[in-house]
Amino acid sequence: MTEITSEKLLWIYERMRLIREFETRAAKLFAAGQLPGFVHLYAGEEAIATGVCAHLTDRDFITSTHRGHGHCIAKEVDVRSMMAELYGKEPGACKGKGGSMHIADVSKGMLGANGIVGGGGPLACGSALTAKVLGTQQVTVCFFGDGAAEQGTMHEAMNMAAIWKLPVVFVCENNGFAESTPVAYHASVKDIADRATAYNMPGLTVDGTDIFAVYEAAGEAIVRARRGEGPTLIEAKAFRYYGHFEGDPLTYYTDEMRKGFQARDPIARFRKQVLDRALVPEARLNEIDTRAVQAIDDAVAFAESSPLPVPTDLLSDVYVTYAHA
Amino acid sequence: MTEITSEKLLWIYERMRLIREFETRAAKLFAAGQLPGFVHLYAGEEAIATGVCAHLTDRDFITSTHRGHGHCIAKEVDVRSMMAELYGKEPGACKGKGGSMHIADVSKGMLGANGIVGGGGPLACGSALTAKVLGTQQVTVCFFGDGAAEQGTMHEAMNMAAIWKLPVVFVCENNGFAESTPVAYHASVKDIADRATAYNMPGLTVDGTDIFAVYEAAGEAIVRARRGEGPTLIEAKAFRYYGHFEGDPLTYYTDEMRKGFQARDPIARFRKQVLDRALVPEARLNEIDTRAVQAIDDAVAFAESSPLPVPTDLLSDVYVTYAHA
Amino acid sequence: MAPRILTFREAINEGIRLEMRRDPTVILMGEDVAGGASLPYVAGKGEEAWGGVLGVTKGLAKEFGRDRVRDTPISESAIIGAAVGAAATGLRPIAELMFVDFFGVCMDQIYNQGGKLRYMFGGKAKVPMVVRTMIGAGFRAAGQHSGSHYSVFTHMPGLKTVVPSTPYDAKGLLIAAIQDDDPVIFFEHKLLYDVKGEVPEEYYVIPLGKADIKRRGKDITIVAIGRMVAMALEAATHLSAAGLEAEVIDPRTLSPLDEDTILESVAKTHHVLVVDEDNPRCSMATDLVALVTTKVFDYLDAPPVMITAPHTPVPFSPVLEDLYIPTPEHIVKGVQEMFEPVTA
Amino acid sequence: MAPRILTFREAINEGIRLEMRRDPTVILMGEDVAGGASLPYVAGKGEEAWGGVLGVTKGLAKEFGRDRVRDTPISESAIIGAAVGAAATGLRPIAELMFVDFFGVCMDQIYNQGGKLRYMFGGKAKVPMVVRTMIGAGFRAAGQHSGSHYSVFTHMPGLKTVVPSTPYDAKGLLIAAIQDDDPVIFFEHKLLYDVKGEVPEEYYVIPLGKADIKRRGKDITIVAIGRMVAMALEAATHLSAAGLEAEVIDPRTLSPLDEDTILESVAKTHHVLVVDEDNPRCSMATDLVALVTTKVFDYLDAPPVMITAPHTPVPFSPVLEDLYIPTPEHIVKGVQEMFEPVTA
Ligand SMILES: Cc1ncc(C[n+]2csc(CCOP(=O)(O)OP(=O)(O)O)c2C)c(N)n1
Ligand SMILES: Cc1ncc(C[n+]2csc(CCOP(=O)(O)OP(=O)(O)O)c2C)c(N)n1
Ligand SMILES: [Mg+2]
Ligand SMILES: [Mg+2]
Repeated sequence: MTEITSEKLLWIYERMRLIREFETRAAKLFAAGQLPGFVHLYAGEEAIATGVCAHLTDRDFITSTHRGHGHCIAKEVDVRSMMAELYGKEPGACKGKGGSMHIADVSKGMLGANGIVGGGGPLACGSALTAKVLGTQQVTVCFFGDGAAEQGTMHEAMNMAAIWKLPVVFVCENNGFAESTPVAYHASVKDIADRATAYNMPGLTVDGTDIFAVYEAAGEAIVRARRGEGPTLIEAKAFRYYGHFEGDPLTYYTDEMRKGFQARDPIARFRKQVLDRALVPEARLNEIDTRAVQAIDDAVAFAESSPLPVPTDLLSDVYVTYAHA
Repeated sequence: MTEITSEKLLWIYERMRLIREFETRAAKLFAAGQLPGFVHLYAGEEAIATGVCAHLTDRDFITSTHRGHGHCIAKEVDVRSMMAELYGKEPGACKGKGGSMHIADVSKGMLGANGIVGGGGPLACGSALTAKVLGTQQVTVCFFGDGAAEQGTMHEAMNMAAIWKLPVVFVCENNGFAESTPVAYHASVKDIADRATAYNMPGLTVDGTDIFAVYEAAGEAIVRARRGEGPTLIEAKAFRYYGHFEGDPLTYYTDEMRKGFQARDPIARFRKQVLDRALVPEARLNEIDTRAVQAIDDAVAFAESSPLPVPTDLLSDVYVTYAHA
Repeated sequence: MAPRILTFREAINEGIRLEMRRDPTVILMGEDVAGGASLPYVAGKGEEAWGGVLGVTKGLAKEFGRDRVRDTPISESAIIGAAVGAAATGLRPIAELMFVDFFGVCMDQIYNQGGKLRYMFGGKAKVPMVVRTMIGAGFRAAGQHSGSHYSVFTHMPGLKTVVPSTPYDAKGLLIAAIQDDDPVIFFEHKLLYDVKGEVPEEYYVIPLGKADIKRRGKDITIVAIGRMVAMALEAATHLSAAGLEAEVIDPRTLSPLDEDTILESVAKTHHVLVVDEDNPRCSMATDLVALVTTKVFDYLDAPPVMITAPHTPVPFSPVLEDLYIPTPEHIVKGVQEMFEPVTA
Repeated sequence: MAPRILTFREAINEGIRLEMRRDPTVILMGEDVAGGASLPYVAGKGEEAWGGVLGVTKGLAKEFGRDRVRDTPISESAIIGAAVGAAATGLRPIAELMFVDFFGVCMDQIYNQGGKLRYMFGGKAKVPMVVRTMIGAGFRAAGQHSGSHYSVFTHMPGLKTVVPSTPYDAKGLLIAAIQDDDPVIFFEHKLLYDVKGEVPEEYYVIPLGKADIKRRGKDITIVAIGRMVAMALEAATHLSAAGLEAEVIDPRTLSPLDEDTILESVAKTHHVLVVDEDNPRCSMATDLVALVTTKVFDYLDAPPVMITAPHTPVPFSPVLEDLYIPTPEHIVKGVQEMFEPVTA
């Protein structure tokens, strides 16, 4: 197993806890009518975004999905600006204009959540092309869902990345469902990673609730990409605790399924793994738990007290140089 | 090797010869300024369309490509109506409104050449769905090029056909090039058939200049489809004698390549194979040669003497029930 | 007898259901249109789970079975293309494009295959299919789930486009669309789904290409589309109080467009204002203004007015989104300025 | 000194070449834009084979290398999306969509990603990219290779749209488009490629959003787009002989549109006719008519006239295609009817 420094472990734990707190709070706020729109929560999949992004720096890029909060937090986007965005407030990451499904922070290499399933694949080829043409060592990670695997754009992106040996890591987050449709129905293969052979790239399936498995697989793929050896397809199998979006009655979940989720909870597993092996002191984890709650409390307070956009914001930012009336 | 009746062999030979004559004549007519527009010729690939369509009846369907003449002739579309279409004449298969790239005859199950690369994949799922829902035994063959294999629509179509076990046979005509771009550059896999595993369907690569190889592979796949066992991906490797379209200077061909093509000529191979094994009398083949020339002479004469569309044809056939001015 | 009241959502469901009962070649397919019906344990409950993302097709998989009501992968090109191919070979498919905003991943199959097949084949084929799709802002669904864009489809020869504004119209127009032998794009405004209205139980057809005069008036013609019809009617009430009687025309079908009803109205009122929730450039608003000004120019006593969304994507923040959508106030103001021009 | 004459094709090639020399972040990608440059035996000859399907980009791979001039697979979504992603992270890509008719397989990346990214990100990103694409009928290329459809892109907020009509304009506008910080769709009419005109050797920029008055006149304003500009100029010559002086305006950029130049002209001539090769519904033609009639209605002495293609796909047969395309005769007839209304 790859070595992980305790510093990195604590970073991962902190990010996972922040994600979980953020999502739990978002669910409550949505139920209370505080958050408008479509909100897709990442709880249950924390080990994927964090295990992958633990290998990246601010200069590396990620593309994301409609379920993007976890990717943002793993890429160290400020949770205050994220929460303000969910509220549609002016200091939001996107000035309140994007909302949950378009949350982005290019300065952190986070190229945006994306409302179009499969939309991020081609974009990932683009940021990777920039790195390749300019000869930087930047890597791009393209997160996409199991459902997105059936979208033609992902096929095109994987083929292009392969023939151009672009520094991309394709990470398929297989949470078992595309909305209410199970992966066993919508996918013609058992493991999405089996499709890697269709692009002559390495492919592997890992347990997406096991941070160590994700970390190791992503590490190798990212090193490979940085070396100029081209893309890899990693499928991480996990689950989502919440519905497809908030408001989903989740009629397609059974009690047994829910029990299975609890048993695989990525955060509980992480705690057990690191504590059993005494990799970090429990007190440090507990501190992080507390800080995560505080950070989200703070983010909510910030969002609530932040100003709304002003009417002229409607018409700005459509173009850089063409102010439209 | 699968048995082929001599009757079938003669049918195949006749269709191959008709295709070759049709294309040779079209090239000449184009060079002489007789044929307007984009004309993409199939010469060199005759064994694919004929070897596959030898298993089909009028009730079965095919979808085609921009390089569709061969598919039409293999599906027994009338060469007179085809030639008239190339001339843009009123008795053309499409009343002169479609031209080479849209030539079709739904009554023969030929669902149209297609100007959009990869456009036929989804359509093939559709005609196969009709057969499945209505419980007929009709099979659909989807012809597509090596270049089309990189188009997202083909990915979506193959996955859909697989999960629904649709009676489709996907036939990738790998002629080595997408326009001027070689398959070794545009495809991430060595054999397009390797992509079959990405859809959990059988996949195989055959020599597309060997009619017997094509016939056998297609036969099995079509039987499988008719039995309700789902799609197959067959890659048939061949070449095209002419340029991508007429007028292409073919700067990307070398003399060696051209020599290689001659050595693999599907019609010459067929003759040798059947005569060496005395499967049909040579005289019959020679008769067919003569008849093919006559049939194309006749088609050209027909096309040339046919009337042009009348001005009101511009506005008709846009809708079934909505006459637009 | 008390009138039978249904929501817009229920009216659409009923339209599909009646046609599927009547015609065994009608099938339905799209992402989650059954919704987990593919799960054995859900099917076991005797009901599908979702019936589409906003529940419009609930109950159909149960009645018609999974062969005719098909969940699909997230493969819009394959969904629409399969509908085109099926339509050309004997079925009457209803394909769902969940949000119109996704047209960019499948437009080729819609306009280049479905829309052109008949013409390119010289009239020797037909494509009797319907694409149902959700439109409209106001749901706080942000930049990629709130567009209207029926103009893009109306622009394309070979397609018919229908935008219903009431539950009654939705049912009758949808039945007409399914029976139609041409490809029809049927736009459902997501904010209308919960709107209620009278809908008779029986089977009825509202012909495509017939506008509906939703309110009679002599002073100005307001042409409004989809959800904007209600805005126009509300504005008309205010205007009436101020002494101006607006005639509100709902084209219902954008292609073909019932030009006569609109032109006759303008010839009578001498004024026209169009309300369109879509972006303004090359839009239905400009289409309607061009129709009126090229054909009955001499009847106009004032310049035509367009009330549309601005030339921006749909913003997420509710305060901004509310500014994006045309309102009755905008309409009233537009009309008033037409009658009492502001002097600068 | 004799004027320097280039074809429209050469002017575009030169525009790209000059920008690629000036700015190392400019790259070019698309199907066959090098054209067999990926073949070792072609590269060995020191020249790429094709330079695009109609030879527009010939020589660029040779000068700038295959890292900056990239052949691509037939994957339009990946091509455009890669351009968007590259533009947002530091390059200035020029992506080729071979024929505009193929927009249906990649429109999402154009309008929903490229066009909206900046707005959805609250202005915190920019997408400096160009999509070059071929338009136009007359090539006998039939129903799926002959469209124009710039209206669809002009409709979309966030995109800029440019349709040059002369070699001179093509070079200067293309350089401006590459330098622009927003996504620009650059429409090249395939029948213009062989048209010749004066093109100075040096580097020059024609700003986006500035119309060009291609001919001065006092009696009628003709607004014409792309290849239709030449048709309008030809018509103007005929009209002049008949005593009518037409002012011919080439908007050059459709979004942003130089409204002032058009409106000032109409305020002077009191008549407007628009010529658009695209289909008529929700088109640039209706956009221009709506602009004029909503903004300078009182200046108009006659109804505006639209000369467009019909609401049909482009037919293959040359005799039909020739009827599809607007001609100088149509324009002359339209103008004459405006001045001498036919009495029924
Ligand atoms: C092109 C497109 N089609 C459909 C949708 C609607 N949609 C949003 S999320 C979703 C399911 C996505 O499933 P998956 O990729 O597995 O991601 P998950 O939601 O499970 O994270 C669908 C169908 C969309 N946003 N974009
Ligand atoms: C969507 C789309 N992209 C690009 C084109 C232009 N084009 C026409 S044929 C062709 C090459 C096709 O290659 P392949 O699929 O191998 O077929 P072949 O011509 O070799 O038979 C291209 C790029 C097109 N018609 N449609
Ligand atoms: Mg999923
Ligand atoms: Mg090929």
